[in-house]
Amino acid sequence: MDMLLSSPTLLASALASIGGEITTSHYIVLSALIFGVGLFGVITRKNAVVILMSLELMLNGANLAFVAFSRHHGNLQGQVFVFFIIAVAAAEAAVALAIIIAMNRVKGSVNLDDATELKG
Amino acid sequence: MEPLALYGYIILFAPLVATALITCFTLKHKAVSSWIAIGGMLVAFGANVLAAMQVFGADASFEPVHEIEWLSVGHVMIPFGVQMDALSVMMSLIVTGVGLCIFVFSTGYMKGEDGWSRYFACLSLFSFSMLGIVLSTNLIQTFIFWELVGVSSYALIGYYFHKDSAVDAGKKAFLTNRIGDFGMTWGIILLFYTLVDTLGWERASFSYEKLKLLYHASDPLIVQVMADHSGTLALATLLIFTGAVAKSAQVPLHVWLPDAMEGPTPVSALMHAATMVAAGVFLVCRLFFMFAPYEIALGVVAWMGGITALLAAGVAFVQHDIKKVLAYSTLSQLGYMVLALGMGAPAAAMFHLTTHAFFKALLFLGSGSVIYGCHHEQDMRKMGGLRKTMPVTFWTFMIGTAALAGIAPFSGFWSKDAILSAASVGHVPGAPILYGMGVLVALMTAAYMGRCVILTFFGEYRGHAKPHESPVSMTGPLVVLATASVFAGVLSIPKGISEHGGWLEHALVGATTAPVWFPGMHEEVFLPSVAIVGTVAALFGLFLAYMFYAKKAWSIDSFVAAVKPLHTLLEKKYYFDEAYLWLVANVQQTIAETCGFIEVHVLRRIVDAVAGTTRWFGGQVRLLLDGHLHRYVTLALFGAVVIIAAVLVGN
Amino acid sequence: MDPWTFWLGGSLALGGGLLTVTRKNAVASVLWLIVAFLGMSTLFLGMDAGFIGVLQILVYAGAIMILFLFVIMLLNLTPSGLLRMDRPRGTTLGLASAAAFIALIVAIVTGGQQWTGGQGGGSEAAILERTGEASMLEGSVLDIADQLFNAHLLPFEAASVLLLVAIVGAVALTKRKL
Amino acid sequence: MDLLTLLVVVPLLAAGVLVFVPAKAEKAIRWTAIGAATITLGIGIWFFHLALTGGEAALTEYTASLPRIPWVQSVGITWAVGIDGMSVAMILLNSLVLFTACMVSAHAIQDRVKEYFILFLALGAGVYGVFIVKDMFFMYFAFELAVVPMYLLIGCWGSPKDREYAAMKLTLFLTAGALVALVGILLLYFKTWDFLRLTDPNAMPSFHLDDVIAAADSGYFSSAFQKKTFVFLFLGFGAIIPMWPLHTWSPIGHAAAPAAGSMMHAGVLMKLGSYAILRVAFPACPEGAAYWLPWVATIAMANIVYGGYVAMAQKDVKFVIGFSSSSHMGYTLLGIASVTVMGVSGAVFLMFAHGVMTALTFGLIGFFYDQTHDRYIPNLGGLAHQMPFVGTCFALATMASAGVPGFANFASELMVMLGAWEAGYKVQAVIAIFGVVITAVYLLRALADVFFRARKERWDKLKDARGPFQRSPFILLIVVLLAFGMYPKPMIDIIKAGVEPIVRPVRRAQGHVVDRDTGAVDMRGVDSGLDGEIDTGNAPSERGPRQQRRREGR
Amino acid sequence: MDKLNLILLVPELLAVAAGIGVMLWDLWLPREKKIALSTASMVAAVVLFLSTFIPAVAEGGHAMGGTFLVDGMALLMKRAFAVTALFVFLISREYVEDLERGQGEFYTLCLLALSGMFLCASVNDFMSLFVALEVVTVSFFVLVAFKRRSTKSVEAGLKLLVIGSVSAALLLYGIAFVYGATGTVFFDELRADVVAPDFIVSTELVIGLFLIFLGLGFKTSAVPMHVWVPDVYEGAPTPVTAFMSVGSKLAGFVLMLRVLEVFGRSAAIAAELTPFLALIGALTLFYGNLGAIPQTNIKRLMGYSSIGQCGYILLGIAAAWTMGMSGALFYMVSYVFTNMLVFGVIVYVARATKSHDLDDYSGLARSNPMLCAAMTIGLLSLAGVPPLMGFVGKLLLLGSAFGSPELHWLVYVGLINVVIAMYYYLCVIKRMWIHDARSPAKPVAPMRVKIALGISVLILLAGGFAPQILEGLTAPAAAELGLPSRPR
Repeated sequence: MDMLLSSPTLLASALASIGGEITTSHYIVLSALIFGVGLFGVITRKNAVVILMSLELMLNGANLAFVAFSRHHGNLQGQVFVFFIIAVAAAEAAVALAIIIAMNRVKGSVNLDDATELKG
Repeated sequence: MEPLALYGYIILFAPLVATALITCFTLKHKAVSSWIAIGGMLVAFGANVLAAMQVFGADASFEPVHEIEWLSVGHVMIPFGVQMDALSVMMSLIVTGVGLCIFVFSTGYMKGEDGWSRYFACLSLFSFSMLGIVLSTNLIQTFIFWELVGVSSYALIGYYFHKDSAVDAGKKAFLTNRIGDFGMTWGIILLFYTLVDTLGWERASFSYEKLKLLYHASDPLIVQVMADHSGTLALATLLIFTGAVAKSAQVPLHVWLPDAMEGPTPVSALMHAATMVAAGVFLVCRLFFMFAPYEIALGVVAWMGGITALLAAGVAFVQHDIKKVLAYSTLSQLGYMVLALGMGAPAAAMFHLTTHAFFKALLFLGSGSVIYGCHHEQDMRKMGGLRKTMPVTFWTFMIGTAALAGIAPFSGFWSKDAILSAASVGHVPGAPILYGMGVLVALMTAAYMGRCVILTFFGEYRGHAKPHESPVSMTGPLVVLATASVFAGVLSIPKGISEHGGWLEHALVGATTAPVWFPGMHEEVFLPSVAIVGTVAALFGLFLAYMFYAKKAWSIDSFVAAVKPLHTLLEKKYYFDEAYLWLVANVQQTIAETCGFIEVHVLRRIVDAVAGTTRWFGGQVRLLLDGHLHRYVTLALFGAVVIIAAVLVGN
Repeated sequence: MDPWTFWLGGSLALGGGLLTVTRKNAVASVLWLIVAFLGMSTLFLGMDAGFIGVLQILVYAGAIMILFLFVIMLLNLTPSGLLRMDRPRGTTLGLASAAAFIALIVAIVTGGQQWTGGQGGGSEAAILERTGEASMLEGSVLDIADQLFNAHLLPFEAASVLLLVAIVGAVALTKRKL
Repeated sequence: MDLLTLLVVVPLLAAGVLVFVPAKAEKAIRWTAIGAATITLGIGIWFFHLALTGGEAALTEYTASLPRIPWVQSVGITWAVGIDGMSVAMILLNSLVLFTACMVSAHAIQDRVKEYFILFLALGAGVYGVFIVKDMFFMYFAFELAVVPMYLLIGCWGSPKDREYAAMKLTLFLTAGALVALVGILLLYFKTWDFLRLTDPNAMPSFHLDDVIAAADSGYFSSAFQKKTFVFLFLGFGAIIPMWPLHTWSPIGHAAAPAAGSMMHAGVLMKLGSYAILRVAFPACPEGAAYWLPWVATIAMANIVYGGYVAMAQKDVKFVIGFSSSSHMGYTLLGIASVTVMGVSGAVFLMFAHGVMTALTFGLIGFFYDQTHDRYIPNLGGLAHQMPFVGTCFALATMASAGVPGFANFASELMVMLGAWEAGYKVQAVIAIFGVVITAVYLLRALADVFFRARKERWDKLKDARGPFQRSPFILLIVVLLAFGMYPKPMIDIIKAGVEPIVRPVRRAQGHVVDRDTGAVDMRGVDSGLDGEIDTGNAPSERGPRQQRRREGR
Repeated sequence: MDKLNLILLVPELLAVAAGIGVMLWDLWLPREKKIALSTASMVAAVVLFLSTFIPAVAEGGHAMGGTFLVDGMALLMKRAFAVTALFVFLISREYVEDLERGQGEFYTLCLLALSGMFLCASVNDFMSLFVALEVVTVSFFVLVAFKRRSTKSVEAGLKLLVIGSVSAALLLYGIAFVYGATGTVFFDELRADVVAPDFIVSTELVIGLFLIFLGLGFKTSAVPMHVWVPDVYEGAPTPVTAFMSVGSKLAGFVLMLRVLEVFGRSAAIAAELTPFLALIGALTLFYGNLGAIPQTNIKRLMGYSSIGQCGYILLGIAAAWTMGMSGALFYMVSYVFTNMLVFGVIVYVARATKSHDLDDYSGLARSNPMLCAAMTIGLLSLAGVPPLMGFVGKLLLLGSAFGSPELHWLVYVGLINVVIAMYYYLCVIKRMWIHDARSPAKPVAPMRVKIALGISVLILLAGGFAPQILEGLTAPAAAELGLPSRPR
């Protein structure tokens, strides 16, 4: 837990090393930040489309991590993985947008606040 | 199996077979049922006579005990069998003989009643239970039949089950006896395991014969052990005596007996004369060897008897129900017997028990006849002058009264004299006081019986329906019992009067003797002074009754007014019922209600609260998902991080 | 690794992302997201993952985002609806969750393995044996194709099924008459 | 297939057949059920006869002739059945109660007959299962098999007022109890596996009781382990007995159930707990038992006295009997806690006697309740006028319950008291004796207020039990009670032979001398006794060695 | 290693082919004859089931250069998936018939989802794992929202989509870390690596695995990724709920087992994973079973129940030894029949009553006792009551967890939850059997469904009375997984 608590300082120290050598860790932290931004979007936005975009951001965070590790290990598996992630994201996006359109049709809105019929 | 044991089993089981036959086959056939019951009793009586001839016969070489294993676990063996010694044969003779009379009487008395077959079945069962106590070979078997007597009495007292009073009386009898049984069970177990602890498995036993051997043992070490544990053993003995207290209706567990009059009169007769109440006295006789060594035990017994005799006699004065008068007289006489036991004179007690059986059965059946003749009227104030309309009943009743009052030469005189003699020389603490009480009771007995007879048979008829004499099926037994009441005294005319006297005592010596070292064992002698005092007391009592009720020389009302508090006390029967009622209604019911409250409002609440809490949590968990997707995502992600962090920290 | 691509790409990606999730107008969000993707692409290129970098622009920025734009136009939301929709809520929750996750990752990265070189966890011998020469590999199309059609043929084929599912699904969900 | 397995198979098979009988063929359904019950009754009697003639040896031989059929091999579940004196009594009990309950329901149940008998037979099969299996898995299995049908039996055919609550409570309580016991079973299971691996490193685990007992006998189970495991087993099975204060499911369950349901519930279901304690917990955790049983004896007091007093406060006749059951089970507990052959045999015999008695009682209550639809005592009264037969039977049942001699209950309660005293639980024994007085108070009150007193016209339409079909179940049960009450020796001989090996390890754990060859348990070590002591000149007034040893043992 | 060995992929290929075939045939068929698609799908499901018995397939082995693995578990689960699909087709026939459009698409998606599940059972590297999982997930995005005119259906689809994507991101992040820690995504290599003596269990590997399990937990509805379950179960078309509650869930579990099998070989990793899985399991148990109590909608109730059931399997997974694996497999197979049985009834009751309100089940036993009996048996099996299949599975799982002393607390949690679960299942049973009927609706099931339900009941009973039959399949499959054969 103290590891978690001390992470802001660690983050600060990582940022302080701007201009220095960029390690895989930098990329991982960056990917976490991107992931976190996406997560923030998913949670705070009401517009379903924007939420989808935030999700894409989260996936991109993972992508970054893969590529960083791929580079780190010097093999291409990570890159190939990203290829698949992009493919999956595309497929997902297609279906997701379809669902959003369907939602707009039945509810006249893509506001997630209108999608609270199911609860409990 | 030798014939004697066979007789024993026949005596024991004949009434049971009758019960079974009636219950299974002849519930709808009244006449057949009664004949089966009487037949069963007759068989038992016949076998009994045969057994008596052998036991009391000249060549008394027989094996008195026959047992089979009833239950055996480990070292504990509970036998079942018959013990055919003088005491039990004597007693069973009374039970079957008097019982037979009462059975026959019942066929007349119960005419037209519903549940005739049920009545005879229960009567037979009752006889079976009583015979079981009498013939029992061991404590557990005695206890079994002890309880069965309670149960069958419950059935008989509650015979008129549509009457609340009868039902409640039955319940009361059963429960009071249960309290006694509680003590008795405790006593038996305590006794047995005390013996086991001190003498080992081999010697401890429930069997009377084996126990007697222990108590009579001359082995100094056993004597030493028994002496060392005398406190526990005396306690056990007294606990067993509790059973006798309840069954023989000694104060303070006597309350059921007067209420038991709710049953049909023949039942009262059977219960009061030969069975049930006699069981307690019989038990103490049977176990006398256990009481004898402990003065404290004997003292308690004696005092309990004396007090009962006195208290009950007092209440008998203020009763108006003819059966209640007799009931309290029974209590009083039982007190007498117990007094005799406490004084170390079991033979005298048995003697009185025998004579009492005859004359009390006679009196009860006589009262039954009176009640029957008066169209089921029991209040003496509504009787009077019956001697003309019911001559046979009157004369037999008179004989019974004379015997009860202790007028020579009726049987009651001899037995009462034996008891008073024993009391006069007794060793227990306060024996002289007890002797005085005995004499006083003799006086009172004569007085209240005089009152009863005068109110019932003399003067003018005060009732409405026309009285009539009873049929021969009822008067016949009366005559038989009257004869017995007159002559039963010969069983044990004291040696001082007759060369052949003391037969009963002699016969019972084997069964009831105390251990050899017992100092208080009383050799029965005829004490003229005692006889004179007793007779004078009885005559004075009759005189008082005559003056108050027949001649009305002295006003009963003014006398009552003079002793108002005492009268009230007697009318309220010393407030025993009230006290018990208070206990039951307040203490016991409060405990019950409290437990009921705990059950419903605490335990069930707790269980329901557990369920309720679970449900509440369920409701809360459900609220987590409120339909808003962003909360879901938060829950998922935040949850994920927290779980991971928790695991990491945990590791 | 080249720090400049990292800083440039990283700030583009992060800044674009942040703007994406905070813009009130969905169209603006899309555009900022494209910026973010460009930043990602920069990062990939900086890590010698040229193919992925290109793919990022082509597929993500090019195809997917255009699709998003289409949809947004298609939805034809009224301004009032948009206004109602674009008041963010649960900001605290969002921040907390995001912060918690980031903190977790950062804690691992900084507390555990630094990945400054050498190997991570795992069995070093095994990893060395597998990587060996491969560490020289670059993300060229040829290499990736080799991987895709040899070692990773199964997911590749599976991805085709996935795309079929997506096509059928999208059609089933949106086409007015079938 | 051996006869024991048939006991389970026959009712299940009958239930399976009933599924395919059209629901309208009610007569056929009833007769199928009764037929199955009769077959099992026959088997039950056959085993009783076997035990009667051949003694424990015949039972052991029979058990030895049965194969262990592997069921789930990798987990070590085997279908292994066996029988000893204790199970003979219980099987006979179940076969009697099942048969009579079937007879009673045959005319009492008119609604959804098919469903009823399917569930009923499943229940019966489950109970048989518990009594015959020697595999802990199947013991749990069979128990749950019995519990769940009970839910529907109470729920669908019970009295409408409280059946939902009662059924749910009963099911959840019994399930929870069984699960707690399951923890104990699993503890034993894994420990036994460890033990088995000592000899053969590749040994498979085993749920078989013989293996568990072998491990226990070898002393492999540490004292702490036994103490812990015993708590689980005892609490779990104790809730089924039901032990105070885990009893609250029981009275209301009795009250809400239909007549036959109450018969099975009170008659046999409640016996499963004490049976399982004796069957599993005693041999497997003797030291645990020795450690905890003094507490159990004290809890038994709570059962007896508290149950009795609560029964006294009840106004609903089924609740009276329900609480009386939990009071009576206190005697069972006390007998078990005594760990003497006397006390434990008494407890088992009491289980038998109480089962028969209470089945009788509930059958009778059900009989009049089906007509009055009222169980509130003040509303009833004088029913003996309208139903003399039922009244007589009820009076007899009441007497049996009150522990009147001549009925089997008396002998068993006496044995429990003797056993408790023998074990040194003197205070408890005295309280138990006093409990008989309490019992009499409320039972007689109930009897009097329901069946006696003035005739009430509103009940004039009630019909008495008529004809052999309606009467025979009651008569059968009464005859059994009387027969075993008047001459208990044969049954007790059977039971004690089965109980001795169960008691022996616990006695040993308590530090008592046990004669291994004869199986005789020397409870006090005094019996070689007096002479020896006298010869050596020891003062015989000294406290017997028993007390000393017990003091050391604690 | 390099061999394609395509014969092993026959079931998957056939599934895809069937999906495409149905889609194409749909184009030709006139509207009134579309019902033939249902029949075709059933036939396809049967064929797929049988195809797993092709000797070459049944023999097992590697394919696709080692990224595809057919072992006992894979075979068993594929059969389970095929049976599930068959059930879904059986009970969805009427539902699909009522659709105004998209019948062909429904079956196509189902079959493609099925192919994804097949793949899940056989994946042998992380990439295939991810893609196969997404095939299933994306299919269900569509299927859940398939009733596109229904607000509930679409809302459910959206919720599933968002949570699903978030969890996919988590999964990816986890995989990335594992890849970062080990440098490979191939299970075969990982299997060899983790038991290597110099293998270091780094934090990022552990966290990566945690994230992977969380991501998979989305499919298996494990806390905390379960949040979608009740809503989606309620909103989705009932046959889809049925399919999802079994197929999708078991796909997640088979992947969990696979990952555990790969990494659990190392005692050090297992020691890290066990507390995590145990904690998740306990939370899942409590969440599902407590949340189910106040439910009034049968599908929602089944959703929570589904969460609860997941907790039990997690018990076995947390125990991470052969018995737990065997128990999990046993439980999963029994879950197929149990849940399909229950949903079969739900579908036809809902057709009669037009709602999924629990109160509609009141008095059902009077109008259709057989259907009710089937439902009761299904629910009791879920509750884990003997003599039903669910009980044996539950016992194996609890027993396996009980093997390690540090998991005893988890078993206690499991046992408490058995009681809680018993309560709400009994509440449903109570309504059916004890309460009086509220609506006059008389549900009827068509003959084919009756037969299917009857067979399920028989299987549940057989699985209870003779568990050795199924256990004879799961135990070797579990033993093959290479986890220790004794509790840790």
